[in-house]
Amino acid sequence: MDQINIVVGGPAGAGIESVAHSLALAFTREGLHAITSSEYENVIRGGHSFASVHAAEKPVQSHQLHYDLLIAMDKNSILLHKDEVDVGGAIIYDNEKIKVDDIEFPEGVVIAQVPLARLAKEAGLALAANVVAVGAALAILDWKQDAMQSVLETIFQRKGEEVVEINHKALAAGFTHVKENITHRIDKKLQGDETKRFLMSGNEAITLGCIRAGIKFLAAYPMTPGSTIMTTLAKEARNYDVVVIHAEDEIAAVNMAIGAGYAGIRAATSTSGGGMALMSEAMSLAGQMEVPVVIFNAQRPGPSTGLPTRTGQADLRMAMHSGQGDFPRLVVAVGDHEECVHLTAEAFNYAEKYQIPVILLTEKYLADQHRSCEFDIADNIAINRGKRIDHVNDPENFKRFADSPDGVSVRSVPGVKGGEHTATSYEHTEYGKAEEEVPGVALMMEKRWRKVESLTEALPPPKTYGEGDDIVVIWGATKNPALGAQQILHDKGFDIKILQLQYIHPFKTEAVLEKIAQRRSLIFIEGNQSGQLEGIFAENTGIRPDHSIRDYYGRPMTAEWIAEEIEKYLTSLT
Amino acid sequence: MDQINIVVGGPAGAGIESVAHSLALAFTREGLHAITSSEYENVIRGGHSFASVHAAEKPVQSHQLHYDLLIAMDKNSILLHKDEVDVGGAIIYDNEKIKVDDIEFPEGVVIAQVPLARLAKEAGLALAANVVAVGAALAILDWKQDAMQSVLETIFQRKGEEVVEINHKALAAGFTHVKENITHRIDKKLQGDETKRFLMSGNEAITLGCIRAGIKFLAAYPMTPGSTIMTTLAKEARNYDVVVIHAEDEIAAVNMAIGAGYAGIRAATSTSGGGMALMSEAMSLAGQMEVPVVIFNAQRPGPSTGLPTRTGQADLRMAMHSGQGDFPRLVVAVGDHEECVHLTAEAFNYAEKYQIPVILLTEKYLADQHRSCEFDIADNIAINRGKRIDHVNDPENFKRFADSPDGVSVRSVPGVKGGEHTATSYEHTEYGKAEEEVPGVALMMEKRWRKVESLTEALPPPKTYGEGDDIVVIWGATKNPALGAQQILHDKGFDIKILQLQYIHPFKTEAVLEKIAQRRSLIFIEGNQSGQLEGIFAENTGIRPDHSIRDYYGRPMTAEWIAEEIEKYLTSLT
Amino acid sequence: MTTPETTLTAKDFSTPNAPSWCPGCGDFGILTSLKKALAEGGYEPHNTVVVSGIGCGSLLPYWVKTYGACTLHGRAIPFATGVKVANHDLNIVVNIGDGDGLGIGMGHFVHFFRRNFDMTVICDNNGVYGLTKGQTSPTAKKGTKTSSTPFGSIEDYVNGPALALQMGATFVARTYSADSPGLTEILKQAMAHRGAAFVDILQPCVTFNKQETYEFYNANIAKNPLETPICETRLDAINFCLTPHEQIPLGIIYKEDAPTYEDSVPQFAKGALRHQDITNIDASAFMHSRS
Amino acid sequence: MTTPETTLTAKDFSTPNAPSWCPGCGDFGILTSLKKALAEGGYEPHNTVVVSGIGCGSLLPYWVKTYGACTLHGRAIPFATGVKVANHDLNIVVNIGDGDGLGIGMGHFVHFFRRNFDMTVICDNNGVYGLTKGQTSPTAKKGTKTSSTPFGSIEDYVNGPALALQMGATFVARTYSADSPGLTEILKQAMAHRGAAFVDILQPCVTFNKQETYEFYNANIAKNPLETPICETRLDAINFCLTPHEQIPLGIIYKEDAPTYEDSVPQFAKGALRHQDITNIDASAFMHSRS
Ligand SMILES: Cc1ncc(C[n+]2csc(CCOP(=O)(O)OP(=O)(O)O)c2C)c(N)n1
Ligand SMILES: Cc1ncc(C[n+]2csc(CCOP(=O)(O)OP(=O)(O)O)c2C)c(N)n1
Ligand code: SF4
Ligand code: SF4
Ligand SMILES: [Mg+2]
Ligand SMILES: [Mg+2]
Repeated sequence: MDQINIVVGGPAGAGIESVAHSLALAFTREGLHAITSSEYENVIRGGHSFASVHAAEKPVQSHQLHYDLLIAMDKNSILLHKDEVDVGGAIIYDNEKIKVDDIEFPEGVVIAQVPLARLAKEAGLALAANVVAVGAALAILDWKQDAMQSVLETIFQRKGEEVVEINHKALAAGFTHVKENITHRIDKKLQGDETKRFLMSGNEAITLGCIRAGIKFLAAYPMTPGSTIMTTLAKEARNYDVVVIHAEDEIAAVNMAIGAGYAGIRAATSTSGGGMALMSEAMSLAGQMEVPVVIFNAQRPGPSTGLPTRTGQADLRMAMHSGQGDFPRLVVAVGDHEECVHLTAEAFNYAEKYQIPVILLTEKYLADQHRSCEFDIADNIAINRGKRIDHVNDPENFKRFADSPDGVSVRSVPGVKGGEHTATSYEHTEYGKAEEEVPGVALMMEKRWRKVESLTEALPPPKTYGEGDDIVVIWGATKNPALGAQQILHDKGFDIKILQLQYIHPFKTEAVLEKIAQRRSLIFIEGNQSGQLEGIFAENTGIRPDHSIRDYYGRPMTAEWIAEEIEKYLTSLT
Repeated sequence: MDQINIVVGGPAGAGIESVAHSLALAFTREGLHAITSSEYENVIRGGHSFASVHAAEKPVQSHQLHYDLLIAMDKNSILLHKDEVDVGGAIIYDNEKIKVDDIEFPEGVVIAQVPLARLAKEAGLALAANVVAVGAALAILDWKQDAMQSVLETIFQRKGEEVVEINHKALAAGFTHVKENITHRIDKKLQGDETKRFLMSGNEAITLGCIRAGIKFLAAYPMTPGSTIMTTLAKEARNYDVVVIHAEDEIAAVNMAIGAGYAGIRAATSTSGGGMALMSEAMSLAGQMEVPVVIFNAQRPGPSTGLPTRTGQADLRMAMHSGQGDFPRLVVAVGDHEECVHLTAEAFNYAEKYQIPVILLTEKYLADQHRSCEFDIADNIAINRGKRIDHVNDPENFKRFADSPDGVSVRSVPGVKGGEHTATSYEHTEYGKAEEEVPGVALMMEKRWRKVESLTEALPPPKTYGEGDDIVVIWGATKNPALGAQQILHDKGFDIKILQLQYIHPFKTEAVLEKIAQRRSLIFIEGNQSGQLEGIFAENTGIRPDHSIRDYYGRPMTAEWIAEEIEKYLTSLT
Repeated sequence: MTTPETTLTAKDFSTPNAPSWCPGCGDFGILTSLKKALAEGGYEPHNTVVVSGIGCGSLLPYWVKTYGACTLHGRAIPFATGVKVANHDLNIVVNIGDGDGLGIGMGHFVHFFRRNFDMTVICDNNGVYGLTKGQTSPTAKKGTKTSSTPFGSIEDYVNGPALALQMGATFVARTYSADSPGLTEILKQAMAHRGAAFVDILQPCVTFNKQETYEFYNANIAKNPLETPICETRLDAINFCLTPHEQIPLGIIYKEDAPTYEDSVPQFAKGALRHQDITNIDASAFMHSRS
Repeated sequence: MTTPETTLTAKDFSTPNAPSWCPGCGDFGILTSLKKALAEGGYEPHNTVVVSGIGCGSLLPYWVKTYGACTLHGRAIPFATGVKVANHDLNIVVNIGDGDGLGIGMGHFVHFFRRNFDMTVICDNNGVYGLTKGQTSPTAKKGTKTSSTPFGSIEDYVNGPALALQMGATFVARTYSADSPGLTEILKQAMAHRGAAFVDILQPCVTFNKQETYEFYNANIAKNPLETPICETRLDAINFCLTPHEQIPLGIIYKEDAPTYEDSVPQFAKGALRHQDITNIDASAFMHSRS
């Protein structure tokens, strides 16, 4: 499949991500499928960041680390990315700003010198050098300016006609400069279709899932890369009658959400690992009080502050075991944009149906990755609010925590007459009063535990993709790179079966065992050091992997790398 | 082995625990070995609490729930405990206060009517009814008053001669009343030896371990049953030059301790489950910064506030997985008083040697249990402060986080010239500066992980007791009841081997496998609902238990109950 | 607030179980007055929520026949804030302890009053950590000796009313658990007040606080009339709270009409969020704006 | 504090790496003045510890050649307190952000000043959460629009100096990152002060705060002489801070000599705890008292 791959590099603050975003949006408008991927440092300006856009006629599986085109906004970017440009590709840079005498360019790559800064200034805005670069890029790709012009309109319209005008000029300047001075073209012959699509990031997809699920309250405290769930929803607050509170800390945020859940609305909080660590005690509260709440954790690499702007998958065990004591909870991990929407909506359903805390794990790679999406992505979402009542028949005998076969009791919320009760973090009776005696304690402990059983039963079986005797187990955003790897391996004659665990805790042991019953080898790919999913797998099935692939350096895995690693292992088997 | 078993019951605030404590101290002074066990509700006054004393010529393994003597300070206590009195035993109660017409007493038990309140008032202090009861108890046991008189002196001397006098009178009044009015005697023919011993609770033993380990700072926030570590050490602060701060919350407490650890003193914090949940984020900080810190968690049953005054073992997984990301830490669980002292001291050693957070788990049963201890209990404690330096030879090149074969780097602390560096929660270089590039990240991630390997290597193998093909795996304070059960089972012809895991995480897989290599069955006993240790065991060994015994109702297991459960299972095998 | 169909009495707010506090505990007085104030204020059990943290006083929700929640130590305020967001028609009383609300919960206490949600925070101020057996609380005077500070506390005490005032509380009062009429009246006014109210209740802990006993308070309090607040401006009120007085002044220290948080959020204007239909929300605008 | 053998200059407190702040960020001024104040105050690198939380400003320890710690968001104060306990001879500067110290870290901030440990807390007050891309901070004025409050914040802002004063801070000042001499002098005085000092530093965030810019501050500050504090009593100082002023007053607002926490703990009298020998502690008294 032909695919356009562009990378833009430069210091933070130079508009790197907006170049990638606007290109992706332009490709989307032209009926192509685009994704982005970005890497930035923990600084607000300076340092080195880069973002890539990948576009094709069919959905793009995952990003890659070699490109047709490098847009270098500084010298460092040339040095760091020049060898990632494929033969036949090009490097755009500002020849009036960057001296390249000491740089050895790779062979077979065209050096496109474009005076970005000067052209931008001439267009009327020094800051628009990145727009000039986009114009140059389009010309080298032998592409038209139309879609990008409309994208610039969308982006800058709220700043007024004049700003739009200047940006259009900057775009044209870059475009024309290449047309007039550079002959080389990268011709990918991609043809978009007629379907209208839209572009959103993983965190926007989660926000969309929240909106469709009927969220009414999000309380959160900023933490990269989780913050954009809060900020995206905050902007939509008045459109969807949602209240968003930037709380004083994560402990307040999660307790606010739990209070709201207790009082009958769908509420959530979003954060990253350090923030979720602070929510530990409250998770146990929700477990004991049987209050629905959804916690989003966009993972980044730890330990501790770690690598705040990078990606990782090392908070799975924490999600499962934070909070004192044993209590039912659900841990879900999303693999792509569509799952961000749907599993988010399901998270709210499970939270309310089982009256439990649900932790949804995403990760920086997916959280920030933009993707062209179909407009039906948020269709087929059913709302299930569980055992709620708005009228209590026998108030004297209303047992909020009544024992029941599935462990779930009928729930009244403040405002419902006759349903008054105390929800308490202490062990309690079916009525919600303090209980310390063994039979009463046993009744409640076992009632709650029955929810683990009924929930496990209700969860869908794990997903598999493809067939093969070598089974590759993955979770989270490794999904797309792994699917890409599957294709690469297939082309090389290796057929693997991918097993993706979305609902990880509680563990649906029987269903998992069924999926791996026939196998030659079991391979785990994880974005953490200790092999967290491996441990969980072994704990529940007694089966340890035959081979482990782990990447915990903060960068997303590529399909190529995964394919290579798996091929190495499979080759060693034979 | 002959053993005296006394239970005293009554409302909170009636001096129940002090009766048990003073009897245990008196027996200790007479050269016997005593233990106590207590149960109380989450109220300050009223409700039902009870405490028992068990004394014998040899160390008492564990408490039991049947007694020679019941001292009932209210009617409820008669009702709740009368059937726990063995034939030949006696029940002491205040016949002028409690009407017993509607009570059916068990047969073969003597009813000792003692006007406790009146005699106390006559002695000069209405509050001393419990002392009168103690006097009565001693008389029924055909015991002397001497030791108890000296105990009362010890307890009341700081209140003045007069108070001691009154208590002596109250004691004598109960004693004489029985001598004169009740003929029945419980004659256990116990003879103490000449060895001097002392009486301390599990939490006092941890405090003793802290003192011997050279603790200089404890920052804590009260939480039952962890508070007594703080309060015991606070009292000793000036004797051992320790600073104790009652912090504003657990987050402050643990971060204060980590700051102190960074600055070179041995520091700790003590709490229970909910408090430890709040320390989650800071654990990861200590892991990333490589700062030694010790966290004591005296477990009580959750989830959430749960049963604040009861016992349980459900915080093991939380201790292992709290805090974002993967980082080295050590989780230790103590089984008895001697381990409270020694493993506490070792906790500080491991924390400093490996520059990691160490979590020491105890539980309410052990935390509050008093036991007669030998004066050599705190001998043989070696201090190992790890790789510290007080002089830096080459300041320009001082790498605080230098890579090394065992993952441990040489450590300088503020005040040491030339050792200046930044300790940071971000990923960093060997010098402690921010690091985001893959090779640098890999270096540090792998350096730290090497500590897991070297630590695992260094940990002692798990303990076993006895020999047998049926192996019973336990952790924490189940130790003594399990040892008691072993004896009971042996007497019935079943020989079991007990495997106690003290150092649970990291898991010393090879050593564990060796200990269970030869077996017929593997039985786990745990004080939690989900089988946390079972899961850890399976995760690491791939082996799941043949039988699980779990008690999560908040009460300590007895040797009898464990023996019964194991016997049932073993019988089912044959 | 809907008006109750029939007039309720304090009894209608009682639960069958008896409180487990120590005999003589000041918390009994708070419970009694709260039930009275709820009845006299015309509130109904199902439209009232009493949210507490963890502590002796925080057991109170068990014994009030309304909706209630015993949450986490220090977290009553954020939990209650969530309840308010879900249904801002409810009458919400947040019952904090001095350790609970001003120790571990301090961050929430401070930030809460910046928002001016229409809720009433009452503090069982007994100078000790009662439920954990008497350690020093943040409101205990410097030098207090307890098991956690056996050589005397080194910290200055926290002045709850002054702090609430500085952070923007729009109703601040101090009262005494044994002054039943005063306490009841203040609770009524606090609940009727539109905005964030703080009521500091001097509450003798008969078991652990041997300084601030009934005798002490009876001899050292000065009641002010409850018709008008003692101070007219916030700054005066802060000064009043921070200035030492011969006798501890009781009464309504300050009161102010100001827009509530709810007033500033148009999402609330359509009625309680919890009544909104969520079955089929049309999110196409969200998607279109990204196309 | 030991006197340095040779006189050091600000350069001796510099590290080779260049700060990663945005060009023009107010944090540069704070870094420069701090290094100068350390040199001029006669402190030595190895006896100084700069402890920060997480935020833009909190990256500062990386670029001061002393001992340093970038801890957790909001937890610099308790961490630093532990450092002080370990070695109270150290000069400890705690660098908090307004989100860090007055948002998530509020509980610690408040309780810290009740203790009067001899430490200096400085706040990079820029009205935003810089490092997480510009959300509303607790010191942002009501109505502030950022990505977390796109319709304007509803909370009243937090007045750090007033709060520190109310909680017992014994040295409180406000200064401006671009007023290098004033900032340096205040930092020197704050570090020299025996007790808990708080220095609020107005710090322009050139990237995210488009209100409180250099232009704004340059036009709206009023410097007071630094020889004597502006206010003579704590109450006056609180009033001063809470009263609106035409121009934002800079200077030392209040200062007081009072016993420090360390003064009240005899364990410290024998010297820094970290120098005590712990190899063979005799605990027999502990055991004997229980026999
Ligand atoms: C996170 C956490 N830390 C500690 C505790 C233990 N705890 C329970 S109540 C309490 C103090 C109660 O004091 P206060 O709030 O003043 O209420 P009072 O009992 O005096 O009414 C503490 C520390 C807890 N439950 N949770
Ligand atoms: C527990 C936790 N929550 C959230 C974050 C994310 N975070 C990092 S810096 C920051 C805010 C910084 O604001 P401020 O303290 O004002 O410092 P500034 O960047 O403005 O200097 C936040 C929320 C974190 N690191 N840890
Ligand atoms: S301990 Fe004090 S506050 Fe708690 S119930 Fe008893 S008297 Fe009341
Ligand atoms: S974002 Fe603001 S505070 Fe952060 S470095 Fe840039 S200018 Fe400074
Ligand atoms: Mg209290
Ligand atoms: Mg800031």
